[in-house]
Amino acid sequence: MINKEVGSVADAVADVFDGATVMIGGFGEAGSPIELIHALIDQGATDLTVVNNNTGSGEVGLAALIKAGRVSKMICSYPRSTNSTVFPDMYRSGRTALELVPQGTLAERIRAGGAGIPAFYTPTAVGTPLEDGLERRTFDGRDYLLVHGLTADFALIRARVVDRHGNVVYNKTARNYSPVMAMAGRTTIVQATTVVDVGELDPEVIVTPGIFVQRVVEVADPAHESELIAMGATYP
Amino acid sequence: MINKEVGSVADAVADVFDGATVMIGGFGEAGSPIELIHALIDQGATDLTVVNNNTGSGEVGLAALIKAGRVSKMICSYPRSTNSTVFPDMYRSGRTALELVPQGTLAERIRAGGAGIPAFYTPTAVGTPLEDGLERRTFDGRDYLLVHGLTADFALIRARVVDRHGNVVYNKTARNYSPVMAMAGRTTIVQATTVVDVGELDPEVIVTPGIFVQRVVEVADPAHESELIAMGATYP
Amino acid sequence: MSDSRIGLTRDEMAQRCALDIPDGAYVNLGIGIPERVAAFVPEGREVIYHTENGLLGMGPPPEPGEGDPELINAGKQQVTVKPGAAYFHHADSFAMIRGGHLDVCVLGALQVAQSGDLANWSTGAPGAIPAVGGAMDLVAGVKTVYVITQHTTRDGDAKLVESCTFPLTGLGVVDRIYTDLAVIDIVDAGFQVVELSPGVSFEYAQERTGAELIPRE
Amino acid sequence: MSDSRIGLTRDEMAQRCALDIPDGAYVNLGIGIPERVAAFVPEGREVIYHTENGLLGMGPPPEPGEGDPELINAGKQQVTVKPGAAYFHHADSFAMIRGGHLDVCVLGALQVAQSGDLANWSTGAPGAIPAVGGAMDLVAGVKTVYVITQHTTRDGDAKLVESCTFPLTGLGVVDRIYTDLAVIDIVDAGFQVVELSPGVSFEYAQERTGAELIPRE
Repeated sequence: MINKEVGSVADAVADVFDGATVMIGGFGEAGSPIELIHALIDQGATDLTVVNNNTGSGEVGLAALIKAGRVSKMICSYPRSTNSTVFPDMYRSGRTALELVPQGTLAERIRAGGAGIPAFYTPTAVGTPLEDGLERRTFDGRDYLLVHGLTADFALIRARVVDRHGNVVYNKTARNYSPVMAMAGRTTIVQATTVVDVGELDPEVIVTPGIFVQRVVEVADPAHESELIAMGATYP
Repeated sequence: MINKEVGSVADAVADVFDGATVMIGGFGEAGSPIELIHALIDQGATDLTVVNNNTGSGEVGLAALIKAGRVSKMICSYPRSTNSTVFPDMYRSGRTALELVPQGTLAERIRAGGAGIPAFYTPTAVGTPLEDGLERRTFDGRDYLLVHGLTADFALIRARVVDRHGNVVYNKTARNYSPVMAMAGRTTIVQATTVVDVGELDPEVIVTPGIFVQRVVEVADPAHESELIAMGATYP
Repeated sequence: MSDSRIGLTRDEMAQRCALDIPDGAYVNLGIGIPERVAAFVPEGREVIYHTENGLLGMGPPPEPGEGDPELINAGKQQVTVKPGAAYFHHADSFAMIRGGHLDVCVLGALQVAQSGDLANWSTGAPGAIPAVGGAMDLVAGVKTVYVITQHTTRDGDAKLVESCTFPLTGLGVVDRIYTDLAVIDIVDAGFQVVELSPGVSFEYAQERTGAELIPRE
Repeated sequence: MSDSRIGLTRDEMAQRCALDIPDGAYVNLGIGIPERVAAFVPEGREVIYHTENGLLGMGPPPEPGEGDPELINAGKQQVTVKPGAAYFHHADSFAMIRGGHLDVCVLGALQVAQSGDLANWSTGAPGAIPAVGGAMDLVAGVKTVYVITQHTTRDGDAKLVESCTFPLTGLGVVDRIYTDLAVIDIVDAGFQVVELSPGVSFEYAQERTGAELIPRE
């Protein structure tokens, strides 16, 4: 019987290794798998390359992971947010590097990685500083840039419901990057408010089929980043 | 008020022009928009380039469109099927050309076209006759081929339910190419068993958002190709 | 300079822009003044709002206490959904943008060049944390790109210029600019004045523009 | 030649292949003998079947009269779904294939070369309608590619050859071959015999193979 459920967030991230590339779902706090990130802080892996739209807020979740010195490189589109103070310090002091990618290019590079596409052309960023180092090519009279697919050793995802085969449904705009990160992660780990038996989800409404998911863990009452920050929480 | 519903399949395809590229959803009979295709036969547009996985069966639907001499070129992955006799004759007599594309490359080229990606690299077909004319390039020690996005002037789609904004849900494996063709069609036309009011579909379960759909038409009791063929039907 | 008493207010600029949003359009509004456009779309027009983080059919902010932290817009503010809304993932969201499916986007600007080049993501200041978000994708993909901006900076420097000195967001991408002083189209010859705000003379606008303005005929 | 009384039957070949399908695997089965593999997966193993046209969790054919013409497999035959199934569109389906997410596919063959090259989509006969389907995608993307085939053609010609004469499906893609006469791995040195079918000698298999077989140690 296929059962991808593990007993705890600690078990779920136990094998994340130093130097790993980790995609973390979420756009701001929506879809951010905070409990998995905190488990990763506890677990201790370091020298991580992290892919996320942002760099976290306050001193919980992704920001806490960066503050703990575990992230040697961020690949993201918008590292500057309200309440984002950790990353700027780490970036300016040279402890965390930054690869800045336009948001749509980032999402598509992740999908391409998951779909076995090593590279594709995009019109985004032609003629801008983010063209630097990229190959430009003309198709039908318009210029495009060659960008590469992104994959990751691990993807950490937060969802509303998952079954034990790993079939996932999300909540509203918390979906964002998670479906493509699930595709691009060699080991994709989903924390969900509810883990249900196989067969309880309608096959028509599953957003991420279980083939893209290796581990699921129930976090019945997940924290929201903004609420933690409002309470002045830090992690650990 | 946005209302994309038109009164009839004839109205829906009225402006298809000679020489147009038309994507037609469906894999075999599952998802084949037979009533829209028959309306297109009645409408008379000719010299069409048609994109579909197959070439139709019997002498109804896509096969009937080909038999009527309207299709100057097929872009497909599997033009040979049981009951597929029309296309072989048209192909051998030189009246319908063929661009043969591996199935996954075809689906991805259509998605790329809809997503504004002019070209991408794929490992599929390296070293085979279908590499002919394509550029080969090595990434990380593996060879890939450059293929181009596909768009269409029209996309014809069959669905289970659509609302008047054009939000679509499909039925089972009748989904197949339709979501990506809806993206790639400049004018995407959906026939659905039921057209519902805006707000009746759950935003979480919509497969094709209405932005990709320009016209919807209700066909309450659509035919199934295999049943028409079993009855010996032909069109017109 | 003391321009504060002539020209449009921020809301009036948004209101003027809203007049040009067609009925039935799929629209993406940037953070700041562009967001205000939604409040001014004329009665009788239905517009569907897209937000990059995976929603079509975005509605106004929720009533206090009724929001969902997992229902937000690209500015990470809580929003609501209208009937007919749909959720989708980030790659599909930018497929809509890059694939030319959105009719209009409205963005802010640091500088706009007479060629339509836009700079709106970075001043290039040393030590600043670069952050681009979806701006480059929007200008590369959306059919019509509108910019709403003050005509000059707070220091009185022109924001409509011959060529941008700030890092670019896109090349030749802007279609129309709404400022406190004027509505200006980008045409082959440069900045074409479409209309001047009440009380603003051509010369007044020209003095505050870093390139030649083309007068109305 | 009259090989009909020694070697495995078609079902026995499928049964032998099924022994190598691991528990929990995501598997795509080609049309023909490969489809039969599903019937023989050992008790206690759960396998999830993928079909290219947008379904994971494919089950057996429906009872007569209970099928849905819109629930079919890649061979366009009506199927059922098992608990845990999911539908998705064609581009996502081939993202699974191309992206290396499927563990095993089982395909038929016209020829397999000792390098692992596969020819299974066209004899290249003049006038034939070329049709490729998803075969090239499967061999390019699936982690492990198994082939089930008769060891020779009906005319007695070798199908396991030094190099394919038919148009290729993929270069160096096959991992293991199940024939009526033997199970053979593709290794760097060529065709490595893993096991011979009951009553089949190494020499007997070698005579019917178009390249050198490497004996078991």
